Amino acid sequence: LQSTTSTANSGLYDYLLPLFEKDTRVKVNVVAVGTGQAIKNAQNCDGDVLLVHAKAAEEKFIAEGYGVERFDVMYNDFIFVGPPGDPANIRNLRQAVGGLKKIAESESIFLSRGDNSGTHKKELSLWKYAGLDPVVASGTWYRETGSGMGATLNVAVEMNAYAMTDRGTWISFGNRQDFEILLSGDKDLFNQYGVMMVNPERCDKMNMQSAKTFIDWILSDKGQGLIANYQLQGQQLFFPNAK
Amino acid sequence: MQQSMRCEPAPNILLMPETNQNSQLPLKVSELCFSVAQKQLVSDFNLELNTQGLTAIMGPNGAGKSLLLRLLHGLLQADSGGIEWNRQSLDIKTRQAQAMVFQKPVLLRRSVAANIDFVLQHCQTTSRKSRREILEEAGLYEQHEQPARLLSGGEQQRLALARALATAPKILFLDEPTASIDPSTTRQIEHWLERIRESGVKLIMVTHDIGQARRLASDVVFMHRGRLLEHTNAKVFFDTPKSSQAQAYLSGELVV
Amino acid sequence: MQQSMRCEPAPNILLMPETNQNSQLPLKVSELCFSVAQKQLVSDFNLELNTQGLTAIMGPNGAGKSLLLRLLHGLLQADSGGIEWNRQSLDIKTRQAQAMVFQKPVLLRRSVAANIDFVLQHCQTTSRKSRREILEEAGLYEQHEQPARLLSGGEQQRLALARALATAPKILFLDEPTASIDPSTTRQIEHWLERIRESGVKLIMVTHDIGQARRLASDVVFMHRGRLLEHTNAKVFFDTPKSSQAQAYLSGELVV
Amino acid sequence: MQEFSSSFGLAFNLLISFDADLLEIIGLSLRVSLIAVVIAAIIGFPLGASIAVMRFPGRQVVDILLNALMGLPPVVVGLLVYMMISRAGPLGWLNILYSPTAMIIAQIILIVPIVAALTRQLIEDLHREYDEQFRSLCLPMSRVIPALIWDARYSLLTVVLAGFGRAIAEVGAVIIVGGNINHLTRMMTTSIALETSKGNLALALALGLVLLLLSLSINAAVYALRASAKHLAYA
Amino acid sequence: MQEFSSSFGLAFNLLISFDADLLEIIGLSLRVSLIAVVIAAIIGFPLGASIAVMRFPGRQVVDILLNALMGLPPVVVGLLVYMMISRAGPLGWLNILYSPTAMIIAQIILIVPIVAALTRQLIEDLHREYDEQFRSLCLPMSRVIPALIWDARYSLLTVVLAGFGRAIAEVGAVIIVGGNINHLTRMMTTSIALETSKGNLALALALGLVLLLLSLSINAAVYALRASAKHLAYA
Ligand SMILES: Nc1ncnc2c1ncn2[C@@H]1O[C@H](COP(=O)(O)OP(=O)(O)OP(=O)(O)O)[C@@H](O)[C@H]1O
Ligand SMILES: Nc1ncnc2c1ncn2[C@@H]1O[C@H](COP(=O)(O)OP(=O)(O)OP(=O)(O)O)[C@@H](O)[C@H]1O
Ligand SMILES: [Mg+2]
Ligand SMILES: [Mg+2]
Repeated sequence: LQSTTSTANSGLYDYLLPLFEKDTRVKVNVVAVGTGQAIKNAQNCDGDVLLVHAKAAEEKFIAEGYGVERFDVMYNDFIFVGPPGDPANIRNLRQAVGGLKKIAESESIFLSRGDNSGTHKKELSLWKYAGLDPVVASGTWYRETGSGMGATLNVAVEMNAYAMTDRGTWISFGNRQDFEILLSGDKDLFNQYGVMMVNPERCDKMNMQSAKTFIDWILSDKGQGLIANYQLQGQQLFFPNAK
Repeated sequence: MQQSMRCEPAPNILLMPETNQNSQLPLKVSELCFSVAQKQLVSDFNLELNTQGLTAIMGPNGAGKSLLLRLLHGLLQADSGGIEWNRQSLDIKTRQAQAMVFQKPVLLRRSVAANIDFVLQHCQTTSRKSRREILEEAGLYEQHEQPARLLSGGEQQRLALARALATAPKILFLDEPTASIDPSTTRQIEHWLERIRESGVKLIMVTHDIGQARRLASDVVFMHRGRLLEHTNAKVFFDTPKSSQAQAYLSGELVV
Repeated sequence: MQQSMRCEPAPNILLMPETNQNSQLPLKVSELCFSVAQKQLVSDFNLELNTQGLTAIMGPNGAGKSLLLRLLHGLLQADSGGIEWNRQSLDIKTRQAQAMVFQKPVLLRRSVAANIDFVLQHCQTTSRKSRREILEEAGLYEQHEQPARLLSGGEQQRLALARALATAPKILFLDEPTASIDPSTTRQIEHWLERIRESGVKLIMVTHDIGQARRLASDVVFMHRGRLLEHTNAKVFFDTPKSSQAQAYLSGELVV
Repeated sequence: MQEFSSSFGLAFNLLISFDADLLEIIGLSLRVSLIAVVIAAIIGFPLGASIAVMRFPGRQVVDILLNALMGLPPVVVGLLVYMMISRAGPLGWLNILYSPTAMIIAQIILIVPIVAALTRQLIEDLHREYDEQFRSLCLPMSRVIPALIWDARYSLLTVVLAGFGRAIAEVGAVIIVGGNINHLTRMMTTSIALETSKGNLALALALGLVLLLLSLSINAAVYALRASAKHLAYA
Repeated sequence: MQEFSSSFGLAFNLLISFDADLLEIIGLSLRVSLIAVVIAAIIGFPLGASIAVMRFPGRQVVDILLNALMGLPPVVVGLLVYMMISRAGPLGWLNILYSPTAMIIAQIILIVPIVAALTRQLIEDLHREYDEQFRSLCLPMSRVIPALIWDARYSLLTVVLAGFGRAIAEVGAVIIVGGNINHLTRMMTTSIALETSKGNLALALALGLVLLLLSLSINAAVYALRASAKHLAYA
């Protein structure tokens, strides 16, 4: 299973997979890397199932024949975190785009992952939506860490800076210090995870049977129910939405 | 250098008392030059050796004696000039019939015994002498387990000599082999060398010990500042040296 | 070892022709033992030196002469027994007044000149002799830019000797200092040593050269297998050696 | 700073708890690094010694290349190995991606230049002394090289330890070819990286301390071995 | 495998395009690694030489520790430095986190043990020869140690190059304390890691090739320097 780091770091797999393995006697190995790398690895047939969150890239993956069929699995949402002092004053905003504008205006430090991950792509699309191009400010107030979510959050906390993260990572993140969720709930911040099997016609050595089993299981009522049940620190991390 | 050397069996001294023709001779050196960093260290050296027996190379410190040995043995590459052993250029086959005892013994970081084993292994025909015999002859059997580099100065020289002999060479270069050896062992080594010489091995020895050269040498090459000054019969050299430098050298005066 | 050494100015030979009392003497060695890995290399050694002049240490290879020098100089730690220089134990101050020329010269991987500079720098009072004078005396000025370790064997020994003298010691240990030096330079060095001796420096020299010992030594220590066999006046030793081993050694016979 | 002190406590707890997962991770780390370093020494010693000893055209270039390869970035090695053994790669049929074997291969590639370059230096220094004696004996290279390696053996131990240090601490290459899969290819370093990315800094540091303890014990063992062997026939 | 071949082309294009961003990244990589390695040599040479030369109780322990520290995991070093200089840390007031300075410090900590341990080995081998002569001259340590370092200087170059190799290839520590922030602390290795995580394997490999070329030229420069100096007074 080629997966994004955010789902792996949230502990979801540690919770789900033992149950899955008990049900089906299929053993799952998780390789957790950035979304881009995960897709690349899957293109090289180095995985049977892909579970990521970058809808456009996923659809491209299917369209180019690397994968078979994409299913929505679950979602959660992105949030903006920042220092309690909230220098750009985004705390009471409802709209992500508005928050970004304020951050840009006040030139408050904003940390971007800058690694073409699902989260990063989402962030860029929001900037675009806001009509801003933060990349020109790269290295000044707009800082691209080129790292995973956790590392980026570590930097943000240290720099007293804003960052956008998925809620799952934030809840399970161990180094939050005094940071708070400052902006959330906008429908623009919706974070959809998709699952798909790599194309068995391209990858002759793949375990098609196991891959099918896994996808069926996670989309089944049981799998979806378990996702809904997964909680960390009393909060639900992912919301199943398989159709 | 890839092919391994086969040593001839050690010349059995008792069975070969007569001088037999050495297949490596004559040695012919013509117009040999060697320099390092513009400094001419060996110049226009001409030499012909076809005598059996021991040739002594003498001359003051820094005359180029050690360099000459290393050139003759093929360890250094001359700038110009030729070296021929029995009309053959210095190729691997010629060199395999030679051995050299260096001025500073180079001992492996191993036990005394392992230093001997190292050359014995290399000789594919089983040499007639065993490691034990060799070490006993050199008076080092008692110390065979000791690290070779912790031997005393004289013991190290003896080991180096014994090791060179174990390869049963036809030509043996000796660079001041008894410099730090005590008088009685020196005598003993001289007797060894005489026997080896009689078995047909050609000896080319550098020494500063005039008495030793008198006792052993059949001819003397006298060098000075990288040049050959004299090459004559030993008796002639010691009784009537021609060059003033050789006269000074022999009388213990300062050679300029 | 942290404190730096101050060398006394080199004794000016011309101004001090008379023998003056050496402040480091007498040397008293009592019941000295030294062993490595259960092997007794120096045993029950008792020695008293209060003579000025040159003491020769003689004995066959492996007798323990070099070990003895290193023990006296404080480079090795004895297992038991005592060494006292002028009733002082071997402390840093005593050692600073000593120098040693090793059997194998240890030269720095630098030029000849830099090897001399290295010890000159170390002496804080400007020694009366400059680097150039020292090298000229050793006959090495011509080669002062050459890497020291590419000198010929005899040149290396000369450099090591010159370097030791540059520290202007009161006690000078010499371990076969002329072993690979040509006859005339040997003579020259012997004259040096005589002059140094006359300026009040105590010389303790190991040599296998009986003629040299006869010429220079005022007393002789004869060792055999780590033990002191004789310590007498030089003339007495060479004319009427008592122990059979010394007799054999001097006559060039095999010493067992 | 409280992470700092708490990680010591954590490390201690980790160690005394004998956690099965931790032991598994430690075991894999040791196994992979030790195998890699042994193979790297088997390749690197003769390679380095050969370059030190042989005179051939282009030797200088090889020498420079070898030194430069000490700066081979682990991620690049990881990528190269990945491309070779990925199912799409030429060696895909071996089916070793995301296995300890793949990690060992990546580490070998990473360590061989280090071992070889340092060996070259040590052997070259020794060979300066032995060269003429060996040439005088007309020894073939097949005897010169083992003899030099043997005589430099105690010094070469430090070279091996440098290689081992690199291997045991390495994360960039093994995470790409190993995938950091729990219970399969998770090593100490990849765990540390994982915990760091989760923000569990104290735990990450604690794991680091455990790892350091591990290489400390390996080094102590090697040192004891060397000390007990050294006074035999060596100077 | 098409990545493999395309990355050569890419590397070439990168090089001839003289891309400003790339030059910036290369410059930072070189600056950080060279400064780190110079400082590490200034610390590591005397440190390693002292341990080689001095006899003090506990020397063996120091020796083992030094060898073990060659296996210091970069991530751990990164974390340690991070905790020290983070706002909450004792050195937080320095305000150097996520700056090149922080990366240099992390690399120094990483390289000093390597330089010192290898120096110890080389100097110990040399000192075996010089020891008695130096003791005979009653030299203080303050002269013995520089003399040994000077006489071993050509061999020590390889040690420095090993340290440089480690520094230039290192990613784990610098990404933690530097943050891989574009135009601020992005280096070659962190870019490679980034492109890898983006799945741009060919580009990552191309950057790796450029990095290798970089260390190749540094090594060639050092080699030329050494060759030109070596025939002066050395044997
Ligand atoms: N590689 C070198 N570079 C420069 N000079 C050298 C080199 N090798 C030797 N020499 C010089 O060449 C001269 C001759 O050296 P060689 O070792 O042949 O002397 P030698 O006759 O053997 O003297 P000795 O009796 O002292 O052993 C010496 O002056 C020495 O300094
Ligand atoms: N570290 C050591 N371990 C074991 N044996 C040693 C050690 N050092 C010296 N020996 C032995 O002690 C004996 C005396 O050595 P030493 O060097 O004092 O001899 P020497 O009298 O100077 O002989 P030479 O005239 O050959 O120089 C020798 O047999 C030598 O092998
Ligand atoms: Mg010579
Ligand atoms: Mg001796």
